[in-house]
Amino acid sequence: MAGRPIYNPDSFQNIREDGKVVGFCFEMKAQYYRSFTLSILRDIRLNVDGEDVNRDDIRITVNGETFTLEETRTVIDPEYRWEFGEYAAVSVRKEGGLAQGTHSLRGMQIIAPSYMPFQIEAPCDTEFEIR
Amino acid sequence: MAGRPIYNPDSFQNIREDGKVVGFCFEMKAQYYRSFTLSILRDIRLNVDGEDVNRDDIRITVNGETFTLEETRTVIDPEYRWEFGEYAAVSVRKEGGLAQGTHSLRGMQIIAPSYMPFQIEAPCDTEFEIR
Amino acid sequence: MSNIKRCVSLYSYQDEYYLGKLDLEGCLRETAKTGATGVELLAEQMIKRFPLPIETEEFRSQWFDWMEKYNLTPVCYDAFLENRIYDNRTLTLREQIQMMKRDIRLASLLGFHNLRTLVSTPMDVIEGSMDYAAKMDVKIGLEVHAPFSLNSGWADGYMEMIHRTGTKHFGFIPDMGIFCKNIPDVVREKARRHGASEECIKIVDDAYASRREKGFVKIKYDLDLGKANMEYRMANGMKEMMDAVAAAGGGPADMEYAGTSFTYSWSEPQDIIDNIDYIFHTHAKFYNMHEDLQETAVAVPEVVEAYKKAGYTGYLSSEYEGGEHLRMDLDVDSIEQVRRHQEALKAAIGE
Amino acid sequence: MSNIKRCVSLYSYQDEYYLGKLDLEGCLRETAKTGATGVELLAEQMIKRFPLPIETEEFRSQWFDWMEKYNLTPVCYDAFLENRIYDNRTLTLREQIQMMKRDIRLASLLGFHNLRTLVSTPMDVIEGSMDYAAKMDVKIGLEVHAPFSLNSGWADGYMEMIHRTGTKHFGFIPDMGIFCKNIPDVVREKARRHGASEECIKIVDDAYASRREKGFVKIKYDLDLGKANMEYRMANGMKEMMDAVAAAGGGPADMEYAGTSFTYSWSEPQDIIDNIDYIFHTHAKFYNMHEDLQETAVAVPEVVEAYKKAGYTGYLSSEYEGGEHLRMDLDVDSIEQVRRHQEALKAAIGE
Ligand SMILES: [Mn+2]
Ligand SMILES: [Mn+2]
Repeated sequence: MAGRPIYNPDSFQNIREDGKVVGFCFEMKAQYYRSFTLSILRDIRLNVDGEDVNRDDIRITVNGETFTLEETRTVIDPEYRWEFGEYAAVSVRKEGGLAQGTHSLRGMQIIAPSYMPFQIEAPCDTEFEIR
Repeated sequence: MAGRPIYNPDSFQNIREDGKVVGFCFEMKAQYYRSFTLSILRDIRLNVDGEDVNRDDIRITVNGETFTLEETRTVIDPEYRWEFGEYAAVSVRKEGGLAQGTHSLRGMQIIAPSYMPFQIEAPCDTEFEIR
Repeated sequence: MSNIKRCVSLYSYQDEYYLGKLDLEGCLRETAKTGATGVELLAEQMIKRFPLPIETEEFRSQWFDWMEKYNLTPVCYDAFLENRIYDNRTLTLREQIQMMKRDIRLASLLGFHNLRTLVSTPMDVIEGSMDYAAKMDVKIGLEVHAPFSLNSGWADGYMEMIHRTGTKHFGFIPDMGIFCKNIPDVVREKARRHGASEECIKIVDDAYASRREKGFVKIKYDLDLGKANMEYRMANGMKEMMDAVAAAGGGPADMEYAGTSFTYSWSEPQDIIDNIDYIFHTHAKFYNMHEDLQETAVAVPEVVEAYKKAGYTGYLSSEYEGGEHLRMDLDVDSIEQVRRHQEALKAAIGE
Repeated sequence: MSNIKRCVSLYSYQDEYYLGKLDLEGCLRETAKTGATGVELLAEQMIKRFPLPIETEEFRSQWFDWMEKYNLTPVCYDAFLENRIYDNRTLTLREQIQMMKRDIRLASLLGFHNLRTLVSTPMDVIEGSMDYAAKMDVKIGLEVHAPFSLNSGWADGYMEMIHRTGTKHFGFIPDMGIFCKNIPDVVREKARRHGASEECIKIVDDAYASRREKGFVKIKYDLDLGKANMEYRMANGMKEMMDAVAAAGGGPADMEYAGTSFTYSWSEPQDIIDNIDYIFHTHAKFYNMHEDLQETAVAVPEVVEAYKKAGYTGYLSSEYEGGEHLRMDLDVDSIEQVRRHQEALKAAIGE
């Protein structure tokens, strides 16, 4: 076995709005041992095919609600905890989306549980396919 | 009568810490018709004797707890509402404080009740005495 | 004989409360003295550490003791949906519905069966709370506050929802500020104290009279209230009026008077009769009651007459809003103002 | 005969839960299968929309049905005081006490009489919650987790508070990770898989052995946990060891192994006997149980012996923490690990 899965391999896809491709998205699980409020998700860093994704272009969707990483700072409602073992959808605004074929993703989840003297950085690297 | 009082006239004083004067403070009432969480207090602007006070030097104390204006952004706890008709203490970090004598204060409270299409700016000007 | 009842919104006593002359019980005592039997509360105004006390048996028992002592009925709870409580986002629909349900529950805990909500409350939030409101026996009333009005494109959106859902737990709370024959005299007097010229005042007053005569162009439904309000002002001739004031050499006090004039409006009292099935409660807004019991701006007798014709059996709730035009320069006597207003209501109702 | 009882912390099953192989009931079922009679819960791990369900009759009735069905007793509720829930400030003392009381109440609602709190919990928050804990019949236990230890300057601060207040509702929850004879084999194996050299591994293992032999310099009490931890590491020879690893050409895997080695520590089992009056509950931390029921790092028999000598009547709660060293590369079988650990505890207790 190649280790515990982080990403939903079937989830990688471009996002279409009004017939135009405006970005791409995927589902991932939080790399911590419990759920947490989005307010302590201090960052998601993404690098696709060697190129850093702009933080402002990233959205996270939990329980049907989509937030920018700036907005998550005040999200403490139980409805929007990133549940342990559950996928959250991460989307990236990018005109034209990604080309068909294989891509490499270097991801990092950064959370700050209050009792830790430092932030926890969980690297989440993968290859994925856009069909 | 000269209008409804906003400031506690007896509250203006310099602040001493470890034998040194590190700033000044006073008490004022919120100029709205109900209490509100400090999170919607979007700004306090102060100009003393013609000089603008740096926003970072301002603190507000409610129910025994002191916050910077950056910190108030996430203060929604009922313990720290600025109660209608109650004084909050406003303090300003300023080495040496203010000289004895009369000073003029141009103040502005800015709050953003969610149902208003604009922020409410309440001018609060006064003269005061440091003894 | 009419079954219209009288209520006082404790909002009216805000100046005395601010100064520490009245506390919550004091406001209830003054309410009772006017002969009103209903009370309307802004919990966030007079209950400290909101909402914690309402969650306690101790406060609630005190509250109901007061109701009994002063022979008052809890009539309307004024809620403020603080859906932008953080400066970095608007609360999600679920968060807003949860806040609305909290307020419904708090209202119910204090014995209120009406909850006032503001025009900024998204329709989805109202719909999402209606079942809960029904369960808690609380009616959500949307305040129809100037410059909004009944019988308008804005109100039609809500009417559609009422008919589509068949709800009995959502309706309107007209604020009588929508029945201003002219700009309140306290506003005009304030402008004079602050240096407005008679010429400019006349331009503004004439423009109001002309709007009233031609009929106000009504405000549209728009989630962007600022935009809707600006369009409303422009459609009602604000620019022309401001230009005339400027041409007449208007200074800050003139400009303020001119701008403020657009926060008052006139609707036909017939609107009450047309919509009576959806009116559960009423803010009897007023600005200045003279010793002879005349309100010079709000058409009290005409509007009460419409309520009587319509067979209204709810409360008219005195909501004094003149203090804000006095308190910068003068003393405010809300207690006397409310007393006079209640007398005027009593006479108009014909008790 | 000993009265020591056995418990499982559901934390142990996190890998199966993450993969969807076990849900909350599944974890309880597996716990029961091991012969344990107690259960320890991280509500924020396995109760979705925390804390909402705990506030509902429906969930609580389900929970107690499960307790009966699987013959389990709620033993310890693991709380996380999220006092930096916003990134722009630390919650005020009152906000923190309120959060602590919330957790105490939630624990109590689910039948727990012990609540685990973390070393980052300010003393004032504990003191401010103690009366409420007493009222709710919940004991607050401070987890003594490596690199902290009993019989230390750090623990003395809490002892002073216990004696000053005379509280019976605050004490310690030792985590057996403080009784590591050496670095867990799963950690060493991971380092090897990731390319660590035998030479560097030996440097790190020898350094650990030397610390154990000389006795660990204990960590101090400091509100700045990061600072206290760094001082602790330096006082225990981290720099010298890191230099040696670097001199031996250590790469990332070697460096990681070296750094990680400071998260394990050794205390004398006598510490348990000395502090037994203040120990209500215990995390029986383990990293890898072999088929022959040997844990190569944690001194299970020696520590259990100390508990027996001390006359402990609480629970030893299996807390499996080996999965994190496997899951990047290998399958994790927490169910089998916990089963073996419970067998080992049973044998050590002498049931
Ligand atoms: Mn009103
Ligand atoms: Mn532990």
